[in-house]
Amino acid sequence: MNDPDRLEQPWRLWASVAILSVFAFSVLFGFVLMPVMQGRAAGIDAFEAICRALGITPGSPAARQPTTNAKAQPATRVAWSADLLNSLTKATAAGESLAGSCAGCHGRDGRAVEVKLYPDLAGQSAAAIYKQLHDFKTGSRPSALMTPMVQALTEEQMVAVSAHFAAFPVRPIPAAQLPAAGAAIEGLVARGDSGRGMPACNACHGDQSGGPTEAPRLSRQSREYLAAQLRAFKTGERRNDIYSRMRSVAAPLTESEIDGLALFYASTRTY
Amino acid sequence: MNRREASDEDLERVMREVPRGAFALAGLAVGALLAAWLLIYFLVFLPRGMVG
Amino acid sequence: MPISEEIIVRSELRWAAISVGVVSVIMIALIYAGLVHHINPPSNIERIDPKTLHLGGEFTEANLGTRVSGDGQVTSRIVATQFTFQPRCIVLPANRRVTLRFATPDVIHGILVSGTNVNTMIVPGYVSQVHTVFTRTGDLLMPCHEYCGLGHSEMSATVRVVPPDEFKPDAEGRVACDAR
Amino acid sequence: MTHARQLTFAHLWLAFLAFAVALVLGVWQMWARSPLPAPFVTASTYFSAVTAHGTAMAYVMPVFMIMGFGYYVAETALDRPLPAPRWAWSAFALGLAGALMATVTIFSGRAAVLFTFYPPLTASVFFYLGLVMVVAASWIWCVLMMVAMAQWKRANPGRPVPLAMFATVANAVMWLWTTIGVAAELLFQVIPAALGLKAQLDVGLSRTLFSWTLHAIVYFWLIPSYIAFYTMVPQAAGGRLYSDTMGRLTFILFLIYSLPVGLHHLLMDPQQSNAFKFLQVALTALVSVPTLLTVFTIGASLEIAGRLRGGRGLLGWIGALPWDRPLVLATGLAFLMLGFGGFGGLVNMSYGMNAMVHNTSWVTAHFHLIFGGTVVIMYFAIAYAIWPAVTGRAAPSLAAQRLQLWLWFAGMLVMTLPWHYLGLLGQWRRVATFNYADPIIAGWGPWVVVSLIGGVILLGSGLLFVLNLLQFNVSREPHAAAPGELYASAVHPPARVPAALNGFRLWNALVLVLMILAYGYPIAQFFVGDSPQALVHRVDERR
Repeated sequence: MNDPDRLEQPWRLWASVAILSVFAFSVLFGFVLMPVMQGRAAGIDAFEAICRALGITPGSPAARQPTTNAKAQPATRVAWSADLLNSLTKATAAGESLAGSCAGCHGRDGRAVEVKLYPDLAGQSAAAIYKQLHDFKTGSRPSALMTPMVQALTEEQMVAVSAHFAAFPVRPIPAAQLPAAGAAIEGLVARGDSGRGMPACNACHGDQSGGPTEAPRLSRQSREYLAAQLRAFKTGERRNDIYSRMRSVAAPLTESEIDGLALFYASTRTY
Repeated sequence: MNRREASDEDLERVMREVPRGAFALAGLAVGALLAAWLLIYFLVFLPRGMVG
Repeated sequence: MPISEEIIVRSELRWAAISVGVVSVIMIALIYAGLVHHINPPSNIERIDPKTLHLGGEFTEANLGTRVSGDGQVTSRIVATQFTFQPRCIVLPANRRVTLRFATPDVIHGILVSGTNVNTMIVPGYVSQVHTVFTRTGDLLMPCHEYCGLGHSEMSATVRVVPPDEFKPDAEGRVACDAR
Repeated sequence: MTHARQLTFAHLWLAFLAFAVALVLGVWQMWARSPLPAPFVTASTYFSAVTAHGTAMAYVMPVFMIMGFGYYVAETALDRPLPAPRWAWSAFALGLAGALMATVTIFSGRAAVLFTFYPPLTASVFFYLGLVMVVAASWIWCVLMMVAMAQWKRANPGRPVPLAMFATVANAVMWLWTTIGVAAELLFQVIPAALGLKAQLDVGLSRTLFSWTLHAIVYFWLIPSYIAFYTMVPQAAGGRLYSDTMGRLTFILFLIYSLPVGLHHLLMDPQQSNAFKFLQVALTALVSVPTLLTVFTIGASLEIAGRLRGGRGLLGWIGALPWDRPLVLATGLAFLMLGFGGFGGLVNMSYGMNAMVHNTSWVTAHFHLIFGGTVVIMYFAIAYAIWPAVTGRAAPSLAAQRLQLWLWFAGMLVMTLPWHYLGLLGQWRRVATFNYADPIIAGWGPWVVVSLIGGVILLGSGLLFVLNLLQFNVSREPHAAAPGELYASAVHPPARVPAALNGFRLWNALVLVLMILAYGYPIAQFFVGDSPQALVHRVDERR
């Protein structure tokens, strides 16, 4: 009785029996019986039902898969990839030589010559610049000015010019001392408005947001340019934002909020 | 606060009863648990309909 | 010595048998729900590349929302993205089998529809699919219930369940909230 | 003080400090979610606070509590000095440095990814490195616990390891298995992404790896409470442990069944299949067995105590128990909360039924009752029970300790019962604010306020707990009893036990088999074909 080996045997036996029986039960019901019987009711053959239960083929064993003949109608043709994002981090000589043709409006160092009309590119995220160039070119964001400009650019050239301007420092000081935007606007920036389903602007455009890849930085752009873009999103005139991320936010904004937000970002240092 | 060791006779005496009370208590608790689960299952879960 | 160890172990085993019985009742109830009501967790292992989701097929912007296909299947396609649903409102008929299909181009999201068993995670790389039948009509909440970034709290949509006779697809089989 | 006593003192204070901070943040978060206007709320502050609350409560507090308590048990239950105290202090320093690093990163707003990480969101790498350091510290502790038991067995051949130590080592072994999942996720996916070495990662895989950890971690937190139930509570109540064998078996069952069940956290996920979800749900159902065994065994042990104190009748022994003793009172309250929390958990794990409650306040209520209820109230009681031996002074006021425990119980129920109801109505988790203007959400408002009141009671109780421990410093009465008196003997103290109940070799083999069966294919599927990758979204981006 006190022989250790004999004391061990029942433990090993019962532990293994218990575990194997639970496993057998699960396989019988979860892998076979439930999917097969669900499949039979839904008109799916037993083999397919088991494949679906195991995740080898998509779909539920209990329902038909919906079909689609949808045609692609993308809002933008930009698709991010790890390689593309990586190449956008590298400023090259090619970018510098191409940038000459942009300097007439956006400045040699990425600071726009007429801020009310053209955005600053200095310090902008390279992904944001690239996305807009690409959209101008494909017509996702039609522009009488920009679409012809970028038509000749290749993929590599758009990457190079984006990386080039992104490397410049942001405009250092405001052009003129601007009034404060007020607490309500700052609330929209930091908290959003759950009543209107509006996330905080910071959720995408903040410095540490974890938001969409192509979200641009907004600080130091001119009030006029920012307000014009917000209005374009609000009216749907501009619609190259992926899955209406900006249109859905801009739509419920009031006119005075648009001006206030534009003022906020024009006069802020941090975002 | 008397923490003296129980004598063997005391222990033997109570062990004639134990675990009747524990059976009753644990049984009530687990019965209530199962009843509550079944209530949620029949009154909330199934009426909310199929998903899959 | 008080009663023997064997008696103690035997009463413990009897209790263990009762415990196994209790959880067996639960397992049987779950199998019943599976066999009779066809209730499964949503487990549609259907891969889709999140990086090109918006470029092709059923999840491009113009194809989202509710659509009735030629064979009468009602399917609603919804994209969850930082920090909105597209579309933000979908129309579905009551008392009829419907299928919801979700995908995301960016991070993890999730949805539930308040007061129903509709619930799924939305994981980048997969199409999440829920088949259900709505029984109550009215506007139901469909919030994002999984942390997806700083705008998560404001990410919400509406499921508008209408009586079957008010569910009127257009020529292409579409039904949208604002068209009603 | 011996080395082990000093270690216990340092570890527990660190644990309770993190706990107090997390408690304040928790109440503020409930306030933010309520219809009442709360200060400082922005998206960034809220989610940073949630990250800090979860990190402190799930990682820092329990890891240090368990380490500190383990050192105490190793010294007192084995009755020999702790091996390699220098290693133990190094582990403490490592864990402290890691906890501080993570804390600073969170509060600088660069880690708003919550304690469950949610890749492809990635925080600053210092957040993850800090947590890795905390976990690495606990690994050193695991090895020390196993060494202590091995040394004792060598010195006492053929004798059964004392139950408290056996259970502590069971927890150490389980924790080593448990952390494999999250360690793999962090080291191979998230940290390379945070460092910028990877621009994309497989989210399905990362969720599956995290689920490996996510259930067993709860048992890691829970086992010290069970150690108290089996070894300290029968003694405090003046009885005997009903069955030493069942105690061992329970801890073994936790070791083998708490691991291959993590997919029940992914029941609503699209990247795992019905079949494997069902398999793990069946295994999850079995995890309730050791818990139900404990309810019975501890019930019987307390029945012995109650009858020895003159209790009669089928249930009359309950009233005869010494409820004035904090450890006994805490046990009663812990079992009540375990009942509520276990009920919620049974609903959660119920396969398709999970759809009814997934990611609603129901789940929050469930794990607050299990962790905040059963686990933490026993941590309080353990601290009260060992503090006299650790500090060498007698408790100044048992009444204050009882009040604190009652407040904790009341607060927990007031907080979590409305959460269950709101969860069924569809109130979802992890949001900073609700739109109370919505007609459906407006009805939730009063219940949210009730739960906030519960949170305030919990905060009061937590602060009273810290105060009660500080009271030992002003107490002048020296503590007399030897620490060995903490542990109960069994009705039949085991003379010898089979090796299966005195070590973990057989059970480790079974865990391996079960993990291969339960997690083998669910993980392998991500290495078959073209598993989709998602782009990293950096929360600490500097432009």
